[in-house]
Order: sequence, then structure tokens, then C-alpha cells
Amino acid sequence: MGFNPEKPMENRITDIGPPWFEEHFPPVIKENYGKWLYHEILQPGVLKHVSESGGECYTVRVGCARLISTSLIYDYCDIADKHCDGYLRFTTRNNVEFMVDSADKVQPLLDDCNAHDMMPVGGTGAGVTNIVHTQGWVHCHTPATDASGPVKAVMDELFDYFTSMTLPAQVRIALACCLNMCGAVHCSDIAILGVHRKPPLIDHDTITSVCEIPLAVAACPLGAIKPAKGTNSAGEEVKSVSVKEERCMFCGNCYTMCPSMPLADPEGDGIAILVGGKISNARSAPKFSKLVIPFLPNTPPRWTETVAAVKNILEVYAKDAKKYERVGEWAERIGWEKFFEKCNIPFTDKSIDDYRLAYDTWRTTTQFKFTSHIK
Amino acid sequence: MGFNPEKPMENRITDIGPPWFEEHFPPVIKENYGKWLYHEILQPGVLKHVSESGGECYTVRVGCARLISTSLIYDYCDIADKHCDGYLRFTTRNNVEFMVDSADKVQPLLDDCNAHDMMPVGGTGAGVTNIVHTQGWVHCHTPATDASGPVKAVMDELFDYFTSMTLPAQVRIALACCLNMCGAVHCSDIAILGVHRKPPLIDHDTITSVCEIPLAVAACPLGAIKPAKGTNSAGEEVKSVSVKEERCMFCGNCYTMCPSMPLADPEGDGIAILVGGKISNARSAPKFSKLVIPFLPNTPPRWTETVAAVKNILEVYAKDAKKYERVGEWAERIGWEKFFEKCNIPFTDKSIDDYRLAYDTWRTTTQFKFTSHIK
Amino acid sequence: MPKHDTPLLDQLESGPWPSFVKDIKRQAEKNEACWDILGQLELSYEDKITHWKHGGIVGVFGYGGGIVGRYSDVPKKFPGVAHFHTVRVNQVSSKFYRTDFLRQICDIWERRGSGMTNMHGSTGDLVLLGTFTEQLEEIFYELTHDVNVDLGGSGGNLRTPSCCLGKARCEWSCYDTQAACYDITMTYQDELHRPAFPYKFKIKFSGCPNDCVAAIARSDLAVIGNWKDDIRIDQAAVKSYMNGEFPANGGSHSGRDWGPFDIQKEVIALCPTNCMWMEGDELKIDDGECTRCMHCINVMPRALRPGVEQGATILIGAKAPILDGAQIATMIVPFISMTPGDEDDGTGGKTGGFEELKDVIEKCWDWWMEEGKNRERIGESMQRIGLPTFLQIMEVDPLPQHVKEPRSNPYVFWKAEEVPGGFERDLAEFRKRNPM
Amino acid sequence: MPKHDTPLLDQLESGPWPSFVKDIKRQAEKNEACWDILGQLELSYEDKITHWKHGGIVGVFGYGGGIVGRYSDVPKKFPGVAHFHTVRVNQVSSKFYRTDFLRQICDIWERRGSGMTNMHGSTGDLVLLGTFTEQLEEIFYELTHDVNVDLGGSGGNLRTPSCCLGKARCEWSCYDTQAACYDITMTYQDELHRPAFPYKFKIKFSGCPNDCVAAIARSDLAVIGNWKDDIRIDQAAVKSYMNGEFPANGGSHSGRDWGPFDIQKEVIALCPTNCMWMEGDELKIDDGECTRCMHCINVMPRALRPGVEQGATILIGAKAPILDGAQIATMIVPFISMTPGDEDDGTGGKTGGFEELKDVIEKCWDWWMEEGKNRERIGESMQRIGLPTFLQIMEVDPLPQHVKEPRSNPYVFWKAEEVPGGFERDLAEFRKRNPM
Ligand code: SRM
Ligand code: SRM
Ligand code: SRM
Ligand code: SRM
Ligand code: SF4
Ligand code: SF4
Ligand code: SF4
Ligand code: SF4
Ligand code: SF4
Ligand code: SF4
Ligand code: SF4
Ligand code: SF4
Repeated sequence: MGFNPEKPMENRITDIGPPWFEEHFPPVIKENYGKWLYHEILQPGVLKHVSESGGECYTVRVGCARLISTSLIYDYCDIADKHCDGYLRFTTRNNVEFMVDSADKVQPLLDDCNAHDMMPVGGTGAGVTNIVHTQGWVHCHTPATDASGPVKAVMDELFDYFTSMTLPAQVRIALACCLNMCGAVHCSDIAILGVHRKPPLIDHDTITSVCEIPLAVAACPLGAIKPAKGTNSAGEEVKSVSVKEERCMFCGNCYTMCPSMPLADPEGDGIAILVGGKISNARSAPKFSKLVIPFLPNTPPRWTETVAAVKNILEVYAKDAKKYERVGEWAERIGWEKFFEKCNIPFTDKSIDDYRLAYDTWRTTTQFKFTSHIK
Repeated sequence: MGFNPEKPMENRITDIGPPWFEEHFPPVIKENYGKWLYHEILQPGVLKHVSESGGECYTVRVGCARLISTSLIYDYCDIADKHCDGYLRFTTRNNVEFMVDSADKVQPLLDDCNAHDMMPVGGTGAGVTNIVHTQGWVHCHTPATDASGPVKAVMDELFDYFTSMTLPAQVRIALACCLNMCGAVHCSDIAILGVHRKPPLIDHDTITSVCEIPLAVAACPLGAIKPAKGTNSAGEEVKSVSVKEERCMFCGNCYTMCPSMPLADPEGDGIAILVGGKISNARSAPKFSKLVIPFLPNTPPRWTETVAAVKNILEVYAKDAKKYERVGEWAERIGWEKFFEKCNIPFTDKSIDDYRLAYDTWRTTTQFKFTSHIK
Repeated sequence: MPKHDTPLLDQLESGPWPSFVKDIKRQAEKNEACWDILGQLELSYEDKITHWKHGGIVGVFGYGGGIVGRYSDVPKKFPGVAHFHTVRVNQVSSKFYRTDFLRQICDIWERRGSGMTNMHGSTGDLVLLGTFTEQLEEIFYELTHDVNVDLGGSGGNLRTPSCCLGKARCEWSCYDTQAACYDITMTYQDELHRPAFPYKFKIKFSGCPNDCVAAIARSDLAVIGNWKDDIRIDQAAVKSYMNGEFPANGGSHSGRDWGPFDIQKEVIALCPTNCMWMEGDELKIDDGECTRCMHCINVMPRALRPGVEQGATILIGAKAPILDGAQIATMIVPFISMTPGDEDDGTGGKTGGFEELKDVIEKCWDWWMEEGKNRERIGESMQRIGLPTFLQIMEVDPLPQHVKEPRSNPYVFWKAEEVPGGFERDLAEFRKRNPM
Repeated sequence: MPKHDTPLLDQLESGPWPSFVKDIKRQAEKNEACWDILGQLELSYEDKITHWKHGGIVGVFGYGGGIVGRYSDVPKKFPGVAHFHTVRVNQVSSKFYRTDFLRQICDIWERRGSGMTNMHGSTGDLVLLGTFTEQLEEIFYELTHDVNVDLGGSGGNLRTPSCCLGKARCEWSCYDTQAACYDITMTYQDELHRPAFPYKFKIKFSGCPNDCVAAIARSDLAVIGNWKDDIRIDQAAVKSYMNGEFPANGGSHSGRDWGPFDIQKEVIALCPTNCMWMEGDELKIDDGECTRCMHCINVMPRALRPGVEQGATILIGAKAPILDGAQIATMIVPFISMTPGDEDDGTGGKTGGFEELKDVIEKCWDWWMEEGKNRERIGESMQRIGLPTFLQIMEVDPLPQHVKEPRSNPYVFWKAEEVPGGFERDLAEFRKRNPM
């Protein structure tokens, strides 16, 4: 007795929101809600939380590709049914967590996770956890790179850091496939960002019909777009726009507003690497990620250059930073000139801000370190 | 055989610049030039410099009002002739320095300085030295306050800090009588700044003749000035300008460009206090001064409110800061909320930046201290 | 068996990290469309460009959000993804799920969609990836009737709020993050489903300044747990840390030998405000100087705990860079109490609480809906009008805590009423005193 | 005897600090005009407003600067200051003076001016305050013929350069500040006297990063001494500091009991880069990490000295707030050598040195004179075009040292030639692959 297209409004239900969360709490969580005293990470991927009532919650965290099938979700559910009274959760970084209420239930749970080829246990503490990422070529219209592919490639390479806790601090990696930054890479220890490098094409054949010219013009933060006549492929003159190309910074906002102004291009598009962001307020205030590698090419399926760049930065950091020091805290302590030197990343003027608020990033002191950069 | 108005170009001398400095070096300076090994401040206002050749230079520094008469300069010269082989110098902060080449010459020199009622010895080390300042009502056309008067009033009150070295670090005070900041107060430990608070008057009687309207319009950084018709006192309509008053930030640039747009006003003008700037690169990078008291009235002849405000900040700092800590370094260590609390200065929205680059000064973290400000 | 050759994608089947390619292939056995997902993605891997068309306005009747339309630009090659719309399902707070609930959703999705999902979307929704227009109403009907779950947000409206674990499984949470997230979501269902805003508006709830849901970076309004009083110290436990009985930082660094725990080096010296010291073997904290950064608590969870006078700090304006550059949220309300309500909302949940928070949210919206420009995030509106004006609108007293430092430029905008005599001046008078 | 009552000003005669009022009154006995200075100033103290008219273009023939014109707006009341022009005399480097030189200037000034001066102006000139238009040529003639000194700068030209004490009486100077100041002043006499710039341009010379002439805050081009190699350490002297034989910081804190010298607390802990430590009783510095902030050297002048590979760092763009807000100078050239010349310049001085510096200055001016807008300081021009472009103009490689931190926004301006295939794209081709 489902949906009836004839009577779409018939006993229609709206505005019910999500279910009440308590119905989805495992018993151990419900019982000890608000009573937790402390936690301990027993081994990578395994957390123990102890409550004042003496209650214990053991959590097994498994990595997840985020782009997953219902079949895999059923597998998760099977494990949860078998070990966790039929409850599980997902983390804010898209890992899966299975919770049990006593120590002896942990090993059997781990065994089943390990028996499954898509349930790596880890992602806790001073390691690399899951990569927050986005849609890429799997679903979006504005990407400058894919999301799931690069993430898979990078995580394969960094896998040992997912299953261990050997770093100076947690390292949060994020990927966003365009400047819209759905992955919110703007505050990540290491950020992988899809970037366009060619100004929008203007499709005079369609622009008049599919775009509101004034909106397209208004879309450009730099006023690079002006209303202009254009000639379509039929040779007719049409109301269109022109783009002052040297003014374009490839933000893509015009395409978001006007489908006839695509930026994407196989050679133009690729990846930029930003580092040193953080979100927590621990020790230092939250920080933005900073652009250190302006461009790496898109090289599917394994994005070798990107993987190498991320790994290099991570490992130099791992060797050089102090305990508890996040990537950005490390870079600021040693000075950015030393960051570039130690990571052996060539410094280019692309890393020098020339947008709004730029002056605040210029160095206005004689304090600097002599590095290999200074000839 | 001087200047001949009939033949102004007759053996005219130009472009000779200043004299060669060596001719003005006292012998001890010339002999030990570049050979200095170290220095020591023997007592407030008395410096000893020792050179590798064993040569010694003893410097006695005396405070100076900067706005001084030739008569006083003659007095300086008399002392220099008597004690210093006829040489003296002025410091970058407008103090006078007498130099002798041996210890025994110091006391007689000091005696003569002390015997003179305009030659206070001091201004060295961790104290308050001379106040860099400007013209004010003595010579300038744009001031919002006087310079020499407030400086005299403040220095009278802080005199003990000029003749002693009891502060955590050197404290540099500067005064500028308008936002042009000829006193370069923008990087001072404590800055006294003359500020206007009323938009320019428009003198329709004179503007057409004495101003270039387009220049006046262009002068405004906020585009508050527009060309407009105005009616002069004779009732005639003239080419003039109009000012969008709510857009005005009282920078005075319009008056600089157009004499018919005066801002000065007895009630509107007064003094703002900024603190925490520094110039040296010692320890921390140079810093801008920050506006902590947006307005104090002009109260000639002794500017009581201003004097009290400066003294209060100085003494709270003196009590609370650590050795070597400049005012700005102290404020940043304790946090600005604590600065306002400890100095008992009411915080107003005037201290919140709303000009360019403002966002960079907003607090983007949960890290703050609870102070009396939070109800 | 495969409909298309995918030599490039096949290379992503190997390696230790879970392979979405393997996973999609497996699902393809149930959902034909998955072959076309792979086929079109392979084409993108060859072409190095997306093959999805721009936008596509689809949705369910009466809602302005919850569905993101998507069409292939090569539908003939890949008819299974000719339409590939996303359904955003409002996740359960903190993403706890009963398996039967998940199974129900999966059943629907295997019948009516591609069988592929995102668990979860970056905003927090349970994202069902890829279906046809004609399925949308059916899916919505089944979700609301059979699973009792609603759609999430998209477009110029309130986006699906989300929260950290909070008190459910964390010892540090200063308020009930799930309850707050739920209450706000339910209270503002209309704002969530029916776009009336200049642009998207996101709210995220973290229980403490560690901010595990990234609220400060990713939400227009961030509600972050905080406390007012003193950090609770268990001196006995401090000693246990010092003599190595308890692992530092909950064992998060156990993978490497960092040497024995050194409270001086690892805690006291790293305190950003230097407000900690040892007095004999007692750890002392000058709480008045503490900025509650969490570091010491993070390192010694068994010895230190947030104070008991708990609530939240509200920060506003975070966003990604489009257009004026990214913003981290600005601290606007230093502290509010966060009391859950206990009105039964009919659907089994409780609402009616968090008055102070709702008050802030509504002040903010009332103004922004009036004054915000089209596609202007509230953070951008704040920058446009300036923080002092925004504080007035929010009826918050200006505090030194609102800024990192006071302004360094002298450009104060005085108002006529603040200046004796106002702005009106008489030229004749002026010239009498100061002739030209 | 006084020409005017000055009850307000009279209150400034008391107090320990030298009183300019007392001083002016004394001078009035020689220069009548001084009574009118006091009279008009008293009126300003009553009215709380200046009584000087706007501007007034006066000068000496052939020069565009050096004189600042000034007229009273109440000349009838105070005829002695009806004209009150300033004469800016180019000070001697570091402001060392032979008394006979000063006396000569004073003689001229008592005869031809008010007898009042500023020793010195904020830019560094020896400022003669207040004379009449008809006196200007006379004064200029006598200054150049009898005293052999020239005028300083004003207006849109090179302003009178100035410098710190440097090697003349400071142990830390990394180059000859006086020689540099003199050479630049002489080399650019034309730029100094004949305005050809968009706006003023100031150059200041400090011998080390302590920056005693405030170059980094107050000059368009700041030349600040610096070194490349290791700080020189005299370990014996270090010990003497540690056991209290030598006063810390050259005795600058001797007025208060700060307790015995603690090298750990006062030096090592305050090193901004934490690159110092004690090895036994030896002080060690990891010079590669040192940013040459001067602190340790300042505190232990007898033990530590700048390295021997000395030169200067060039920073550009400092200015006061008008119009876009104040700027501290930006580091542009990390290190240049500073070699004085020894060409006799005819007037008894030496020029012809500092090649590298002149090269930088001229690159800067060539561009700014072309591209700088009217009344745009070079710092503002830099902000307008952006640092990367400015570095290209200056032919300086972009360095991480140029920034505090790399950009956080992703808005990179790529040039067509940097992108394979350039910006030209063919729509037909594009649509073949990605149909609309
Ligand atoms: C499960 C999760 C919350 C959730 O609702 O899902 C979570 C759970 C915990 N976090 Fe978190 N954090 C989670 C995302 C985050 C995020 C958000 C993000 O990464 O996008 C942050 C901010 C990241 C950043 O700063 O860039 C975050 C910053 C922290 C911190 C601060 C660490 C620091 O020094 O900056 C702590 C404290 C600590 O680890 O010492 C912390 C601590 C913890 C504790 C120990 C809290 C507790 O007592 O249980 C939890 C286990 C830690 C662990 O996994 O090692 N959590 N934590 C999230 C797990 C994500 C994952 O799958 O890996
Ligand atoms: C004479 C003078 C240079 C000149 O060419 O005239 C000078 C001379 C010395 N300065 Fe300076 N400084 C002079 C203006 C400055 C300025 C410029 C200014 O104030 O406008 C600064 C930058 C101020 C700022 O940072 O805001 C300045 C920042 C320093 C510092 C850095 C102190 C710090 O910790 O920030 C030192 C080092 C120290 O004092 O330990 C220093 C050190 C010195 C030494 C010790 C250098 C030496 O070895 O001889 C000299 C004596 C110090 C003293 O007077 O206590 N001098 N010094 C200037 C005296 C001005 C006056 O009459 O008081
Ligand atoms: C699905 C999702 C990415 C994902 O893979 O998870 C997503 C997908 C899109 N985002 Fe997003 N955003 C998603 C979370 C975010 C986040 C992260 C967050 O919410 O925490 C951000 C950064 C934080 C923020 O809001 O600023 C984000 C910032 C944007 C922006 C830039 C907005 C800005 O003001 O800077 C755009 C551009 C726009 O709105 O036109 C955008 C636009 C889009 C559009 C609608 C594309 C467009 O131009 O219209 C994407 C649809 C892709 C598709 O076809 O599925 N998306 N978007 C996320 C929503 C899933 C969910 O509901 O849970
Ligand atoms: C005389 C002097 C102040 C003093 O009492 O010492 C002075 C006096 C004037 N300055 Fe200045 N400036 C003087 C040093 C400065 C300094 C400090 C410095 O050079 O180190 C600054 C700040 C640094 C800088 O250059 O930015 C300074 C920044 C200004 C400005 C703002 C320029 C800007 O770009 O922000 C103006 C406004 C203008 O140029 O129109 C200005 C304008 C003026 C004018 C010409 C007034 C005007 O609007 O035209 C003043 C003439 C007053 C008079 O009647 O005597 N004066 N001026 C200083 C020059 C004496 C000398 O040659 O030694
Ligand atoms: S980051 Fe850009 S491309 Fe990626 S999902 Fe978001 S909007 Fe689409
Ligand atoms: S990409 Fe951005 S900058 Fe370039 S034209 Fe489009 S809107 Fe303007
Ligand atoms: S600060 Fe302003 S008022 Fe004072 S001298 Fe300079 S320009 Fe004149
Ligand atoms: S004072 Fe400044 S802001 Fe006001 S009108 Fe004049 S130029 Fe514009
Ligand atoms: S934000 Fe705080 S309360 Fe929430 S999960 Fe993280 S640590 Fe726990
Ligand atoms: S919470 Fe942070 S600031 Fe407060 S005492 Fe602990 S470490 Fe220090
Ligand atoms: S700047 Fe350096 S060299 Fe020059 S006087 Fe000051 S301390 Fe000495
Ligand atoms: S000069 Fe400064 S940075 Fe270098 S060692 Fe000394 S204190 Fe440290």
C-alpha cells in the first residue's frame, strides 16, 4: 500500500526529521550516558571507555571507503548483530565503530573484522585516520579531480599509519575535488585540493537559454566577467559574456551559476597540496591549511605524484616534530622556510598570498632563517 | 656679500647635501669607529662604550623638549665646548648626548648639566625616554590636538621613569597630533594620537576657487565625498561637494587635499590611546600599536585625562610584566582581555577593527579567559 | 558479468585500504546500474574530466531540499546512470544506528536506487547515491512511512545539523550534543526543508573544544561545549601518570617509544597560557588564566576533567573559500547554558529545550534573512557589515574576547550622537574663529 | 616683556621636564616673534583648535622641497607669525655636530627666523621653525655658502635619509650606517630636491635588527644591518655573566632588583627560536635556527656579538595609516653586502659605494615612478599589485622568507603560458567529449 502517484498528497508524511537517537543507542551507551570517566586506546582501533558506574564500552573502529554498497552495510550489520546487540555507528570521519560492553567480547569481534577484507581496524590516536573527502567524478559536476580514487591511492600508501599510532600527533588528511571544498580541507593537517587552471569556456550556443547573464556576471568575485555579444556555432550573434582571462583565479563560481561556463579541462585540472591546518582548540587555536604545492597533475588511477607528495610531508613531519605537535604547530615552530627546506619542496610565488588580507601574511621583520633558498 | 635679490642665480650653490659626518665626529668616536666591543649603562643617562683598542667613550644623555630655542642650543654648545672638545649629538628620539673620553670627565659634565634647569640626565635602558612627537598647534594645519603641551604634561608626570631604569623593558611613547602620524605612533609601546570625530565642514564660499573638486572627491578612501552643488553664503549655487557623513572615518585626507574641508573642532577633537607596538626585532617581530582608549578630550594646558591614562597603563605594566617584556609582549602573553581588566579600561566596540583586514583580528577559537567583562 | 572494461579502475582493487571499485562490482551483481557507474567513471579516468552534467533541479513535492539532481552527459553509453540523483537522508544524531533501521534503508535503496551510498556525507547526512527522477517520491514515501526518517537539507536552507559523540561515549562533553542536535533539527524542520535563506546555513555541535565534528571550521553556527569554573584535578591520578601507571593521552602515542612520561615537558610546558605548575607533587592550575584548550585534559584524562559549570560557546561564520576566502567561525557568545527540554514531540523524541541557543539562532536568522545578499553566507555578511555592527544586531556586548587583539588602525566610525554637538556645524561660526 | 597674557601656557612652565614655554619666553627677548608664537598658541589652547592656515606653497628657487609654508589665520593679532615657514636643513648623519656648525646655523636663525627650532624633525631634519617668505632665499644662500649645508626634503620626493649611531658608537652595527646614509643622500640629491615621485619616499639606515632609527616602521625603504654566519661567543664572558660579574643587558635594568642573573630564564628561554642551550657551562647556539633577533646579544653584550659576515636586509613599504592603514616594511632582499665607496665627492665626503643597495633603490624607483599612482606610497603600490608581482619587478626570487606563512586561500593566478595548452580551448572539441 505504498506511494500512489494518482494521489501524491494522500496521507503524506513530512517534517518528521530523524528518529530519536536514544532508540539507536546500544544498551551500554544508554546506561552510561553522561557517566563516562575516562578512556584508553588499548591498541590501534580499539578504544575502552569506563564510566563512573564501572560500566565499560569497548569500541572497535574500522576504516571505510565512505562510498560503499548496501552489501557492505549489510555485512556491517551482520557483525553488529552478532557481537553488538545490533548496534553500530559511524564516526564524523566516516569510519565504522562497533561497540561491546565487556573485554572478552573484543577479540571475537576483531577476528570477524579481520576476516573481512574491507574492515581494517585502526584510525585512532596519533596516526592517520580516514580521509574526509567528497564526490569527484563519481557524482559531481564541478570537480577538478576525482575523490574516491586519490583517497584509495593515498590510504593504500599510508595504511600502516592507519593501523598504528607512531606519529607525533593525530594527522587529519582531507580531500576536496574543487575549491568549493566540501571536504572542508581548509583546516586540515594535510589537504588534497582539486584545482582548475583554465578560465571558463563560454558556450555561446547555450548560454542565452540556460544562464541568467546578470547572475553569471555577478558570480565573479573579481569582476572578470562582463556582458558581451558572442557568436554561436550557427554564426549568429547572441547575448553572452566575455571573460578577462588574466583576472581569473579559477574559483569556478561562474560555472556554479552558469552551466555554459565550464572550467574543467584534462590538462588544466589537477591537485594542490595544503598543509598545517587544524580544527581543535588544543594548545593552539584552529588554523587554516596553507598552500605549499600549487599543482600536481591528475594521474589516474593512482595519482602517483599526489601520493608521493603527501607521504613525503607526513614522513618528514613524523621524523622532525615533537610529541603532541600537529603538522601546523611543527611548521610554525621551525618556521615555514625550514618546512620547505626539510620537505625539499620548491618554493614558488604561487604560495605567496595575493588575494584579500594578503598583507597580513607578508614577513615584516628581519627575523628569518637562512635556508638553501637564499642564494 | 650675501644673497643678491637682483641676481638670484649668481654663484648659487645647490645639491651639496649635508656635510661629511666625520668632520663632526668627536675624536674618541673617530678613533674608535667600528672598534666598539661592548657598552654599559653606568647610571641612568650615562653610557660607557669600550673599544677593542681600549678606548672609552662616556656618554651623558639629557632630555630635550625638541621644540627648543637657539639660546638653548647655545647652552648645549657651551657645555660641549667646555667638556667635549666642542662636539655633541642628538639621538633619534631627540635627546642630546654629550660624549667624553675618560671616566674622570663625567662628573664635571654631569654637574654642569644638573646645574642647568633644562638638561635632565636620563632616558637610557629600561625606562621611559623622550616622547617622539610632532607639531600640533605650534605649526601644523591638520592637528586634532597639540604636541608639545601634552608631551610636557606627560613627561612631567613620568619624569621619574626618565631618570631611572626600573621598568621591565624600555617603554617608547610617541605622540602624533593627527592620523597622518608624523610621530609614527603606529609602532609604539604607548601611543598618544590626536583624532578628529566630526566630518569635514564644507566651505562653499571658497571651495570652487581653492580646491580641485575631483581631487577632493578622490581623496576619500571610503568614497564618502561626491561632487554636488552647494550654496555659498551669498546664496549663489556653486560647484562643490557633499559628504556622506555616516561613511566618514575622520581620516582628514580630504582636508589635506582641499583647504575648504576642515575637520578640526574643539569638541570633536581629542586623543586616542594605542598600546603594545614595538619596532625592534628583539625576541618578537615588530608590532603595531592597538587602540585601547578611543577618545579622551583635549584639556589644555595639562591634558589631565591623557596623562592619567598613560600613567595608569605604564604602572600596571610595570607591576605585572616580566623582565625584558615590552608592553605588547606582555599584553599578548596575558591576553588582551586581561590587559583591559588589569588596566581597568572599559572595552568598547571602537576597539574592534571594522576597516580592511579586520577579519584577521577576530577571535576564531574557543580559547579565551573569563574576565569581569563577561556578565 | 562486467558490462564495460575498466582497466584503470581495476588497478584500484588491490591494496590494503577498502576498495570502492571492488565494492561497486560486488553491488553490480544486485544493481545493474553499478556497471554503468564504473563505466562512466572509467571514462572519466581516461578523459580526466567529469561526465556529469551541470545541476538539475529535482526534488520531492513540498520540499526545497534533500535531493541533489544529477544527469550523465553520456547517457546513451551508460543508461543506468542517465539519472543519478542523490537522496540526503537525515542521519541519526552522532550516527548511532540500529541495524534493522539500516537494513530497511538498504532494502529500499537496492529496490529503488543504485545500491551505492555515502556513509556519510560531509555535512553529516546519510547519502543515497544515484536514482531516477521517477523513484524520488516513492523513496520519500517509504522513508517517511516505513522507516520513520526524513530527508536532510540542501540548497538555501538550514542544512542537516550534526554533532559529535558527546556524552554518549565521551567523558568530556559539556552538554548533551545529541539532544541539542535533535531539538534544533526538529524545531526548525520548516527552515530545513523549505529554502527561505539567502544561502545555506549549517549548525554543528561539539561537546568540548576538541571539536570532533569540526564545527568551528565547517558550520555557520558552531555550538562548542565549554565550562566556566575550575578544571577538576584528581591529584592521586596525577601521580599515577607521573609514575607511569596510566598511559599518557589515553595511550594514543603508544606506537612509538617517546620515553617515560614527563609532566613538565608534555603538559606544563605545552600549556598555551603557562598557567600550570607543580607544587611539590601537586599539580596546580591558575584557572583564571586557563583558556580551556583541553591539552592537559587530553593528556591526562584520568586526572583532569572539565569543570562542572558547563555550557557552550557559540561561534559564527565558518565557511569554505567561495567567494571571499575561507573563514573559521568567530567567537560571538562566550558562554550559554545548554538545558535539554523534555517536551514529548510526538515522534518519540524530546524537544523544547536549549532556549538560549534558539534565541541566538533566531536573532541571527531574522537579521540575515532581511539583510543577507543572495548567496552570501552569514560569515560574509558579518564581514560586510563589520563585527561591531553584527554584535549590536545579536544584542551582545562588545568584549575583548571577541578579538585576538584590538584594532591597530585608527579609523573609528563615530556616530553623530556620540560626539558633543553632533555633526552639524556652522561655517560662519567656524570662520569667525578660523578665517580662511 | 610679554606682548600677550598666556595664563594657560604659563602653567606649563613648572614641572621637571624642560619647558618649551619657558624656553620660548627666553628666546622672545632676542626674537620678538616668539611673543606671537606664545600668543597664538595660547589662543589655540583657549579655542582647542589650530590657528594655522592650510598649506602654503613657498620654497627656494629650483628646489621642490625643503620648505614647509605656513600662515597664521589671525595674522593681525600676531603679526610676528603671519608667515611661519619651516626650513628643513639636512642633518649630519647620526646627528653628530661640531658646535661651531650649530652656532653658525643659530646665528642665521636668530637674524632671519624666529629663533625656535626642532632638534630634530621626525624624519631626521634639523628643523628651523618659523620665518617669512622674503627670508627664504637669504637663509638658503647663507646655509649653502657660509655653513656648507643643504636643505632636506619635503613633498613628493626623496625625504632626507637618516641613520642610527652605527659603528660610530655601537658595537653591533653590521655596516657603516653614516657612510651609507651620506652616500645615498649625495647620490640622489636631484631626487631629494626636485619632486619627481608619486609621493614621498623615505630611506632609513639601522645598523642591526634593534633598529634604533625605526626604519622598519617609518621608511619606505629600510636598510637594516644583519649577518649571515654564526654569533660570536666568548665563553669566558658567558661565565662572567652567569656569576654576576657583568651586568645583564649592559646594566639597563639596574634600577630594580630582578634577582641574580639567570641565563636560562633571561636568555635561553626568551630566545624566540629556542636554538640555545647550555652544554655544561658552555653556551651553545644552533645558528642555523637563529633568526638574529638580537635578544641574547642585547642581554650579554660582552659575551655575544653578531657574526663577521655582515651586510644588510632590505625591507620595503613602511608607512603611516593614511590611507589604507599603516604598514610595517616587508622583507624583500634578505641579505646584501654594504661596501662603502671611496670616491672623493668634492665636498670632503666619500661616495661611490653601496652598489647593491643603489641597484635595489633604482629598480624600485624606476617602476614606482612609472606605475605608482598620485599620492600612493610604494607600500600601497605593493599592496595594489601584490607581492609576487612586486618581487618580479624587483627581480628577486620568491622565497619562503618573504612571508610569515604561505597563502591559505587557493586563489592562484595561473598564467596561460604556465598551463599546458594555454587558455585557448575549442568548444566543439569540448562538447564532443562533454555534451551539454
Ligand atoms: C569518534 C570521533 C567523534 C565522533 O563523533 O565520531 C572522535 C572521538 C574521539 N576524539 Fe576526536 N573524534 C573524532 C573526530 C575528531 C575531529 C574532527 C575531524 O577530524 O574532522 C577532531 C578535530 C581535528 C583537528 O583538530 O583537525 C578531533 C579532535 C580531537 C582531539 C584534539 C587533538 C589535538 O591535539 O588537536 C582530541 C584529544 C586527543 O586526541 O588527545 C580528540 C579525542 C577524542 C576522543 C579521545 C574523545 C574521547 O574521550 O572519547 C575520542 C577517541 C579518540 C580517537 O579516536 O583517537 N579528538 N576529533 C571522531 C573520530 C573520527 C575518526 O573516525 O577518526
Ligand atoms: C642613541 C640611540 C641611537 C641613535 O642613533 O640615536 C640608541 C642607542 C642605543 N640603543 Fe637603541 N637607541 C636609540 C633608539 C632606539 C629605537 C628607536 C626609537 O625608540 O624610536 C629603538 C626601537 C624602539 C622599539 O623597539 O620600539 C631602539 C631599540 C633598541 C633595543 C631593542 C630593545 C628591545 O628589547 O626591544 C636595544 C637593545 C637593548 O636595549 O637591549 C637598543 C640598544 C641600544 C644601545 C645599547 C646600543 C649600543 O650598544 O650602544 C644604545 C644605548 C641604549 C640606551 O640608550 O639605553 N636599542 N633604540 C637612540 C636613543 C633614543 C633615545 O634618545 O632614547
Ligand atoms: C555531498 C557533499 C560532498 C560529499 O561528498 O559529502 C557536497 C556536495 C556538493 N556541494 Fe558541498 N557538499 C557537501 C558538504 C559541504 C561542506 C562540508 C560540511 O558541510 O561540513 C562544505 C564546506 C563547509 C561550508 O559549507 O562552507 C561544502 C561547501 C560547498 C560550497 C562552498 C560554499 C561556500 O560558501 O564556500 C558549494 C558551492 C555552492 O554552494 O554553490 C558546495 C556545493 C556543492 C554541490 C551542490 C555542487 C554545486 O556546485 O552545486 C555538490 C553536489 C555534489 C553532488 O553531485 O553530489 N558545497 N559542502 C556534502 C553534503 C553531503 C551531506 O549533506 O552530508
Ligand atoms: C615636521 C614633521 C613632524 C615633526 O614635527 O617632526 C612632519 C610634518 C608634517 N607632515 Fe609628516 N612630518 C614629519 C615626519 C613624518 C613621519 C615620520 C618619519 O618620517 O619618520 C611620518 C610617518 C611615516 C610615513 O612617512 O608614513 C609622516 C607622515 C605624514 C603623512 C602620512 C603619510 C602616509 O602615507 O601615511 C602626511 C600626510 C601627507 O603626506 O599628506 C604628512 C604630512 C605632513 C605635513 C606636511 C602636513 C600636511 O598635511 O601636509 C606636516 C607639516 C607640519 C608643519 O606645518 O610643520 N606626514 N610625517 C616631520 C618632518 C620633519 C623632518 O623632515 O624631519
Ligand atoms: S568539492 Fe567541489 S567537486 Fe567536490 S563535491 Fe564539492 S562541489 Fe563537487
Ligand atoms: S572562475 Fe571565478 S574568477 Fe574566473 S571568471 Fe569564473 S568566477 Fe571569475
Ligand atoms: S601628525 Fe598631523 S597634525 Fe601633527 S604634524 Fe603631522 S600632519 Fe601635522
Ligand atoms: S575625513 Fe576621510 S573619510 Fe571623512 S570624508 Fe574626509 S577623506 Fe573621507
Ligand atoms: S568534541 Fe569533545 S566531547 Fe565531543 S567527542 Fe570530541 S572530545 Fe568528546
Ligand atoms: S586547558 Fe589548556 S590552557 Fe587550560 S590549563 Fe590545560 S593546558 Fe593550560
Ligand atoms: S640599530 Fe643596532 S647598530 Fe644601530 S644603534 Fe641600535 S643597536 Fe646599535
Ligand atoms: S639572536 Fe635571538 S634567535 Fe638568535 S640565538 Fe639569540 S635570542 Fe635566539
